[in-house]
Amino acid sequence: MELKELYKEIILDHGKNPRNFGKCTNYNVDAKGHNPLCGDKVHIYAKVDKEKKVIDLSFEGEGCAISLASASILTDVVKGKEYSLAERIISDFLMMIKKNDKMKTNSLDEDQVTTMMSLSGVKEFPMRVKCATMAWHTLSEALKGKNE
Amino acid sequence: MELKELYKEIILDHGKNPRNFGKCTNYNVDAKGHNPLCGDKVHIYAKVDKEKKVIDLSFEGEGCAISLASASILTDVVKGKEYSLAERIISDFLMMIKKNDKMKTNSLDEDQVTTMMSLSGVKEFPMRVKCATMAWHTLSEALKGKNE
Amino acid sequence: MKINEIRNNFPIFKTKINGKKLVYLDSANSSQKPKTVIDRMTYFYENEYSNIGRSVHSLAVTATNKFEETRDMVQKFINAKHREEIIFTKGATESINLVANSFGEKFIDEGDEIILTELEHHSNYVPWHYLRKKRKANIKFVKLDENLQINVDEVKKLISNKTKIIALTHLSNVTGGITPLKEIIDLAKTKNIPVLVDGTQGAPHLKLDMLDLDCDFYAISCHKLYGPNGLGVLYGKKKWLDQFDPYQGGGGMIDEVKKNNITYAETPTKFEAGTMQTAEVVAFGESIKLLEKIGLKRIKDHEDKVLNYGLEMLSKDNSINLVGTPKNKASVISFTLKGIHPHDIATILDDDGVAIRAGHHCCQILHDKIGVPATARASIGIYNDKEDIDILINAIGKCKKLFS
Amino acid sequence: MKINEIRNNFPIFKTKINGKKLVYLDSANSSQKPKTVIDRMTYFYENEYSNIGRSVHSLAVTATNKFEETRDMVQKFINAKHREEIIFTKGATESINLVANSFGEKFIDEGDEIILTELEHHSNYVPWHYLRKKRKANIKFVKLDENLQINVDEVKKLISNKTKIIALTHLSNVTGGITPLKEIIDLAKTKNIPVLVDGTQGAPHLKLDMLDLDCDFYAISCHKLYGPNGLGVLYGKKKWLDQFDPYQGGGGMIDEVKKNNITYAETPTKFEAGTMQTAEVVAFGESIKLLEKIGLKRIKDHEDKVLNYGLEMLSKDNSINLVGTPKNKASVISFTLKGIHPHDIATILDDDGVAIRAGHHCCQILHDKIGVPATARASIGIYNDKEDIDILINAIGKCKKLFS
Ligand SMILES: Cc1ncc(COP(=O)(O)O)c(C=O)c1O
Ligand SMILES: Cc1ncc(COP(=O)(O)O)c(C=O)c1O
Repeated sequence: MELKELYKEIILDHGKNPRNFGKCTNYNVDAKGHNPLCGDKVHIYAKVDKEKKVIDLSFEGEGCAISLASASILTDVVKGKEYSLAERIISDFLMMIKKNDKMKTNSLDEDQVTTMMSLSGVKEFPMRVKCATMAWHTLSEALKGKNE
Repeated sequence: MELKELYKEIILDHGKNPRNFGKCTNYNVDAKGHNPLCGDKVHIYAKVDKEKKVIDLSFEGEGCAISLASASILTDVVKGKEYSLAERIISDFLMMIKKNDKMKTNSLDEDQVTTMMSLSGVKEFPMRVKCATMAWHTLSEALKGKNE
Repeated sequence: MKINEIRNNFPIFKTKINGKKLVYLDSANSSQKPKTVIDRMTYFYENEYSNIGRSVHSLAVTATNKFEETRDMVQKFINAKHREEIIFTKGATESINLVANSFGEKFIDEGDEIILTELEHHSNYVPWHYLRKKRKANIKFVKLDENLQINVDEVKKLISNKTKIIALTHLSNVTGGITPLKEIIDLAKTKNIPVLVDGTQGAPHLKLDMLDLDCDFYAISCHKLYGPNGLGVLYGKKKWLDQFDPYQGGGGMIDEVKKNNITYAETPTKFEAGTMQTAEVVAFGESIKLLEKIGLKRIKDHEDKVLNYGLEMLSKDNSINLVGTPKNKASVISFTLKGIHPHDIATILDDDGVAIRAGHHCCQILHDKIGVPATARASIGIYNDKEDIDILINAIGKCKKLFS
Repeated sequence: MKINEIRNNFPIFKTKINGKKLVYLDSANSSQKPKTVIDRMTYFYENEYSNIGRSVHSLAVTATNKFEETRDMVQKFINAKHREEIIFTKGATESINLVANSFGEKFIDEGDEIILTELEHHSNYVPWHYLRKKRKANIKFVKLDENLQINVDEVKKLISNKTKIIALTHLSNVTGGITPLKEIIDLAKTKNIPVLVDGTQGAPHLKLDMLDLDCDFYAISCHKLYGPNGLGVLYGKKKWLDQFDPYQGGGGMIDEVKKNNITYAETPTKFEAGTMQTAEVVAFGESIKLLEKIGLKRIKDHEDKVLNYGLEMLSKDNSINLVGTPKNKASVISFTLKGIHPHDIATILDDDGVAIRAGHHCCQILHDKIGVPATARASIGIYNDKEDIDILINAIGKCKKLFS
């Protein structure tokens, strides 16, 4: 386990300066995630339209660098996407973390894929996997609720 | 641990043909003992008079050879004795079993002392100590109730 | 592994008892431990020890992973649908107490009925007695047939629209009788009555398949399964466990704790309060490995051979009375000997290195029924063989001589 | 035994973590085990294993004797009046659940008050929360002073004529603060209110004397006392235990079992249902022997030196914030580091072989109070020394560099 694989520049940067932090204006979907073992919390806010598109996306939360970076990256990548694409991106991300899979591009630009891939180091730190996935699970639940 | 130290002739005899078995006539004190671990039971019956003497003494019970022999020997030895002497005999017996003490004669005849001593082998069989002492404890409790 | 080599895996058999070879016929009480289990525990304490689930340092990570691996192994071993259906407890006793408590709190009201059998161990009666007292519920006991066996018809007779749960043993620790569980569970299903199986004696001898058996709860003691003591398993269907309130409260089982309220984690976590028996859980994985390596079918076949030989030999002696003669049985033989109390038998047998148990075996209801306060019990594990039976028979002969 | 030789008794320190020496600063979570304890367990399983109290064969006799010897040792170790006041449980969590359950059933009614403190571990809150819900009782939390310490005056303020029990920790697992128990217990005595002490963290560091302390209940986890996991002790005054109904029901704790009623054994037996953790109990005797051999005073002196050195070194760095500054404290240092989350600290420290814990340490009420969801905690055991602190400080430096 190489520590630098976990704490990459890009993660430290997202952790220190999380993107899309706060409540986005006129959000109409929100959901909370919580890890009772360590107290990490995330609250996701999304503005979705009738065409099932995530127009705006943001989060608030407390947690370690990994969990903040992960939520930050999530909001960055999923904002502006349609539900179905958002769900594919989320599920690809979770598969990558769990099963060492390569990320599919899913019409994301290369930069975004690289950013998501930067969280892959967490695989070697099993106790930290939840930090990296909590926000993604939370958004997935929230969209599922809307999608039915 | 020598098995023959435990199952002496005299014990086998008392176990097979317990003395004073049944309810003695006109008993006015009785008390029950019970070992929940093995199910052994003893029920002591005594006829005592105003002079605090155990005029008659008998028992009923279910149990192993050791516990039957022990109750049988108890009734044999204590019958006819005054409370105070009975208590001394019981406490001497219990000390002998627990602490390897020699039995005092306590104005008992030598035969009776030998008979009581025959139960001393039980010391080497800790799980069987309760079998050898239950009846004695039970009578002691019963007399205590009367003595106050 | 050859059957006659199994014994070599158990270090205890090097121990001499009163100078004699140990003939251990008390596995229904607790089984001996193979070297792999003991060594795994030692290795864990010497190299890997840590508390699980709470710290993020390397030792804790390893410990947590190994702990959860055993949960997966147990799930596979008993063929449960979900890993969350496996809860680690202190023993079968705690497993049953947990269900009686959490099921009772939610589903048992005044006048409701709990069906047990006359064959139950105190562990599968006392916790229900608590409920009877707390909730003013009633307990009905299924009557045994003349072979001291549980019979589906007798269960049927007791079922009413007030029956809330049926709790019964898989394999009797006195008669060795195997309960016709499938029939009883099928019957219960038609009335929507959940069934708890006390599998303490079943698990070491019978192949388990929760999906097939379809019981609602199954309780196991690991120390009778060649595993460490102080550990048990409760299998429970997720649909029940999800509804249950937690049992013991403490660290690790919470979701959020505030001054005015507390919410709880999901199953199985909500039932595993406080520091768990990590070393024991990890080592129990080795018990499962051993059993699977030998194969449960081969174990049963082997034990049946020894059992039947034992039954044959004991039956020859008409001063011996066998307690219960169920047709379908395993491992356990209880008996009485004319004129000799079981405690005396046990002490005298011990002199020859033969370890059996004497008493009511925590089945006082059954002993009341048969009208004897105590019986002698020889029970067979994977390490026993016919020679053990020969030594037993010989030692019984000595008893009779001493008392003749 | 020289203090700097103690470490050699713990095999785990041969283990390398990420290629580095193990610096184990997580003893408040669970302590490591000395070789004598591990070996005793192994020896027991390999040579003496049997279930206790039930069989009369030689193995069972030995096991029972050794088991009960440990009870005597615990009695002496904590200076309890009667050996019957020592009950073996699964851990401090079960010990507290037992009291909350059995005391609550008998003595807590609607509107009654239970006094806890803001410092309590979830183990000493969740069981009382159950009672609050079941019995419609109220829980009041003693407010901590500015050092996050429990203060007798604040306890006094909460006592009313509805107060039925006070339950509080001996030593905080977050701040290391030592509760002024004598004063609080004296106060409670004047009002006839029983006091339960959560001694999980107290027992490993402080000399215990139940006769002197005069609390009503004291809960211990053996795995934090250099003993096996899965084992705990409940000390309870006989006058209470005699009045209590039993907790879990099962084998071994009964007096007589009939179809319509059950009576129970005396204490401690009535609280020890089912097969106990025999190997663990026997091996725990070795923990006590070790602690007594070294001497609790010397242990405290040694740990205090390491603790004070740690506090001094950490205080030099003003990006570090110490959580709680009780005057009277032992073993535990919790802290936060500006701009770096405790989980990140723990992961980064682990890379240097330093094992600490990050989180709310099962004290969410306390963390709510101080307004941070998680802290980092280094806790000191008998095997730690100043070099461990140096390595810790160095590793914290690395954290800061990585995040700078
Ligand atoms: C203060 C305190 N109380 C109670 C407990 C619970 O102990 P256990 O998990 O061993 O039951 C702990 C340990 O986590 C503790 O630190
Ligand atoms: C049939 C049966 N049920 C329950 C138990 C209780 O198991 P444990 O003591 O391991 O909790 C036993 C073992 O004594 C048993 O034989």
